[in-house]
Amino acid sequence: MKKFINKTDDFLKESLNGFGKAHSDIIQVNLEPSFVSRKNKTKEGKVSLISGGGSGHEPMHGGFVGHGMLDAACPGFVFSAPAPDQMQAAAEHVDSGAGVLFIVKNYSGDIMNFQMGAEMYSGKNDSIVTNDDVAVEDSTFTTGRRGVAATVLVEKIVGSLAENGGSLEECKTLGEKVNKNAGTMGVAFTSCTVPAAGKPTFDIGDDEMEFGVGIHGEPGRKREKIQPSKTIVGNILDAILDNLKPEKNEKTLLFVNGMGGTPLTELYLVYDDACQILQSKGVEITRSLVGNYCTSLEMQGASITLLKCDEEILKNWDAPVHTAAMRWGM
Amino acid sequence: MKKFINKTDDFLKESLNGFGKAHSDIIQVNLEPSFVSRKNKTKEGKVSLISGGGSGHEPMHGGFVGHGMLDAACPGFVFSAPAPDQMQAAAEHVDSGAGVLFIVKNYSGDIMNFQMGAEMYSGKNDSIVTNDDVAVEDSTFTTGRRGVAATVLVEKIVGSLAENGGSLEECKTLGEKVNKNAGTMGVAFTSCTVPAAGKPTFDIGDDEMEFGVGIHGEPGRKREKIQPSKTIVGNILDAILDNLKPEKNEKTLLFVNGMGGTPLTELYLVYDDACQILQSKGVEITRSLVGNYCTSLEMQGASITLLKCDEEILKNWDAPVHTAAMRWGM
Amino acid sequence: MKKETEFMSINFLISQAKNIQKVIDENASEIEALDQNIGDGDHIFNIQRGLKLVIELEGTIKDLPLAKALNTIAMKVLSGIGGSSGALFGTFFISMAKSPDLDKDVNFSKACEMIIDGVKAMKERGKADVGEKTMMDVLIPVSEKLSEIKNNNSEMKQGLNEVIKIAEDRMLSTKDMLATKGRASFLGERAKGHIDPGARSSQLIIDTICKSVINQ
Amino acid sequence: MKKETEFMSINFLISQAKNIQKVIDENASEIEALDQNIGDGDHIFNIQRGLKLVIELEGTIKDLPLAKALNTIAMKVLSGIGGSSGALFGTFFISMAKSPDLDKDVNFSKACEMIIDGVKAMKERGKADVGEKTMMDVLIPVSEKLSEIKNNNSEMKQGLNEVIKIAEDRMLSTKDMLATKGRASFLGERAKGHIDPGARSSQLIIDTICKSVINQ
Ligand SMILES: Nc1ncnc2c1ncn2[C@@H]1O[C@H](COP(=O)(O)OP(=O)(O)O)[C@@H](O)[C@H]1O
Ligand SMILES: Nc1ncnc2c1ncn2[C@@H]1O[C@H](COP(=O)(O)OP(=O)(O)O)[C@@H](O)[C@H]1O
Ligand SMILES: [Mg+2]
Ligand SMILES: [Mg+2]
Ligand SMILES: [Mg+2]
Ligand SMILES: [Mg+2]
Repeated sequence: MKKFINKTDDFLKESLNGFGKAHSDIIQVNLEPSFVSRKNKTKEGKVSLISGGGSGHEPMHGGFVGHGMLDAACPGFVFSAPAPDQMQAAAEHVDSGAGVLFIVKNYSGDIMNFQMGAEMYSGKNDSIVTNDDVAVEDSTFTTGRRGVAATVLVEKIVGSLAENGGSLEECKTLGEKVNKNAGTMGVAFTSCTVPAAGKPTFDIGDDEMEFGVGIHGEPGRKREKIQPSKTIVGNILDAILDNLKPEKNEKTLLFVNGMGGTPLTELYLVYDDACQILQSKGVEITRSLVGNYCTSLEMQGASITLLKCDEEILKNWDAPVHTAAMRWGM
Repeated sequence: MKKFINKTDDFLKESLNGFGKAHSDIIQVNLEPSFVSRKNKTKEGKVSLISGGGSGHEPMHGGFVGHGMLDAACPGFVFSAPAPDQMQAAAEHVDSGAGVLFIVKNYSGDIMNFQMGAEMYSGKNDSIVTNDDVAVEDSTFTTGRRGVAATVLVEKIVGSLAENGGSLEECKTLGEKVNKNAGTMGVAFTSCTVPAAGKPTFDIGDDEMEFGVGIHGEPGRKREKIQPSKTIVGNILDAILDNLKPEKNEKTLLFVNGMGGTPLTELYLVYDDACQILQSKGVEITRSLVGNYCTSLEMQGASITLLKCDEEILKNWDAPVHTAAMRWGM
Repeated sequence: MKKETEFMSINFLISQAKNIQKVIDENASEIEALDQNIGDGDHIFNIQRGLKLVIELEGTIKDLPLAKALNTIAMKVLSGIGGSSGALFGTFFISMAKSPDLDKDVNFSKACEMIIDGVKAMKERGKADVGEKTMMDVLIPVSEKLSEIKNNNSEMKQGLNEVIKIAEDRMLSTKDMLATKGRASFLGERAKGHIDPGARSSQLIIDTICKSVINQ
Repeated sequence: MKKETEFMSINFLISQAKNIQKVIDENASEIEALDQNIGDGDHIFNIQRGLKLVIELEGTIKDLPLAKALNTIAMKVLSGIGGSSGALFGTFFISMAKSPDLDKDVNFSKACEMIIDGVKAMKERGKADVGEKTMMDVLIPVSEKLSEIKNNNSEMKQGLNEVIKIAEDRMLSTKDMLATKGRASFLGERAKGHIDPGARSSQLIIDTICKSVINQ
């Protein structure tokens, strides 16, 4: 394993410390229990948004704490959901009285730990669960689909509504709408290496890719021979469109997300392929996001998220945001 | 080779097209000859800044075109300096009469091609050459040091001065000051793979790193066994401080730059190590930048840049910027 | 042979944790591989971290009343592990700590009751039943067996041998299941042919405790 | 044997480019490795791209006057290659295209003059002299030899054989040099022991042209 690391056990703590120092103008880092929160206290009457999850997906979620997005983020160990006391402490720290909305990715560890955190927190709170990964069959009898890159969009869009005075209920409703309007699928070319493991999570041939991969290096739909970008992108978009069924000329946001180890040039090439395919199918792209936002450590690969946008979504997407990883308008 | 790619020959063109589409609100892409320029014409009286270099270092330079930074960027083939006609065409396209400042990284291919471009361009122009890589011995008899990550800082800081009406001469003077005040050194854990080559540029053992690596996968100072982050960071900083010799409590900007394939968590851990070491040596860190800005395709590794800052530098660093890869204050 | 009253003493708990740690470490690479096959690979680290944290509590809890000690363990497991296992094992210990009459001696029957209630709490937390390819495939049948032993006042040693057998069978039975809960559920058919990591670690834990009780 | 007047005809140039392409392709992996050892690995692609572009010009330039044709080649090389080689070889052809009296026949002596001037222009552009571990280590001695052949009116065939020998010796001599120009200069002592990629490709180009002229 080759990483910038001193001791495996200190990896997260040291990284969080560095994150805190590099962005001390907008956030602060609490350790034991660990959470990242805004530097400034949440203003009275503003609903607090708290997300979190296993580490290894940076900049998600700590990089999204700040004006117009999250109030706090709870990082677990690498790929392990955070513990309830983190959520409880974060909620107690940020809640200004208007209540807390937890944004949770649909993994059973996350669900259970956030549930317990919410039970332990005495203030008003509610949760939304993202589950945008169309690689996975949905079903009410199973855990259902995974929550992946669309979580970034949910956090941005609901973050804006909360900043502008939306109530806990309104924030939840909007978050669920964004989640329902979004579909994501990813592909991996290489594995990631969990620091504690010291070796790659999975083996993959020099000419293979994992189609429909999760963001923890979990296996996806199938193992395939690598294909030209346009074929990969076409297959991903087929799965997403099948699922979202956008209307003719419906406005969308196209989000090409890097898994961490793929260069920007390739992500933009994927974006180009996706634009061409979507345009040929009469889907209108009105907003874009390209970059590494919801990663799997150093994994090479990418996911594509398509979000159907109405005016409310667009307005909140465009609103100013100031976090470590996403910033515009201020 | 595993990349999102359709045909090797079309790689750059398609990626540039995607880049143009994803950021059509602020930039436009010209092909044949290829350059990225701001969407809006440079305002009269404003000096135009043009940079460029081989592709493979994204977001540098195309990602830095926009308000408060570059007016145009000329991307060459992967790791090959752009051709003079690109610089000529870009200059003709953006120059509003106040002249053009070319920002060139010190590589003989870049120097020669920019020189020829400048000769071919009939308008007023001048150049600055960045050479911040302290891994390489400086000497007037040789090509000297490489221009690497500090180029990002030069482009941001001079970009602000140009935006605020600085003359060609003033911009050049500031750019040279920033370059002189900056030192960089990098380390690589893995090689990068040039698309046309289809295989890694160099072999490196599972427990080795290339210390003082260049941004094209060129060999560095030495091949070493991998070490704890703090040791690596300490060695890099020794080389930089040796060179920059900051005064006690001199203000600095600390820039931890990823080579492309290293996760943010590790870059922040490096930032933390660097902060601790610098503080113990009485160096004051007043600004920070952490992320993938001057990359080598998918190479795993990082570089550290330290920039000594006076008021002029700080003021121009803080000024608003709106590009694809760097944005604040607007 | 163990004195009835020594079940669930703090000494008992810590020494079991140490036994378990040894067994888990011996089987670490297998457990790691299982979660890499159908999950995200962290299960072994979660379990190892949890055991280490509990064992480190020895000094802190050794003189506490049992309820307090169990609660301290619960909070440590809950806050120190994370992931599905942290929530589930944390829930187990919270339930144990809440058991009535912990100031009285805990005999075998009471110990069974505590475990049965703990597993019930886990089932409620995770909403997974038998057949969903999780650790519950081991824990629920084991809990049912304990309840049978307790109700029938069966001979403890023989009962525990049957528990060992059930745990192993049920652990193996997860191999050919489709998963509907937990990370493996995202895999569909591809989960088949792999034992569930949580089922394996739970079975090892049960195996270790039972054998140690039997041999004392 | 080649007619004196056919040097630098457009036919001659294109057919040489085709010969060179063949030889470069045959030695591609060696050249690639050389630039990977002490540079950034793109030299082979730069050279191959340049040759392809020049050969593709055949139809466009075949009926043009020589000066115009050379200028077209120069612009293509300059704009289509990039990197150090693009600037240097582009400079070479720009110089060639500017040579006086290109509307008259180009005999061997005139061809030598054009090459000598071209190399001089490259030297000015790159500011590298002999001994700095670049292609100039091959090109400058070759140009000096051509100048000697031309001034002494030496027998062409023998002269070209000497050129071939010089190019090879000088290419090999870059192996043990420290580099002071170009990317390899960043390596210090580590550049030693590796032949310069530009020196190797230049030597192959010279070798191919000389042999083809000798054998015609
Ligand atoms: N809803 C659930 N109910 C019961 N057990 C579960 C549930 N979800 C997951 N598990 C168990 O947890 C194990 C994985 O634990 P672990 O790897 O520590 O957490 P995570 O799945 O969050 O990475 C699975 O093998 C399975 O046995
Ligand atoms: N200043 C210079 N003068 C002459 N030749 C040079 C100079 N710099 C580099 N070269 C030659 O260029 C070759 C490398 O060319 P190439 O790989 O195409 O470009 P780059 O170095 O820009 O990647 C070197 O091997 C060397 O022979
Ligand atoms: Mg996990
Ligand atoms: Mg090059
Ligand atoms: Mg797991
Ligand atoms: Mg090169």
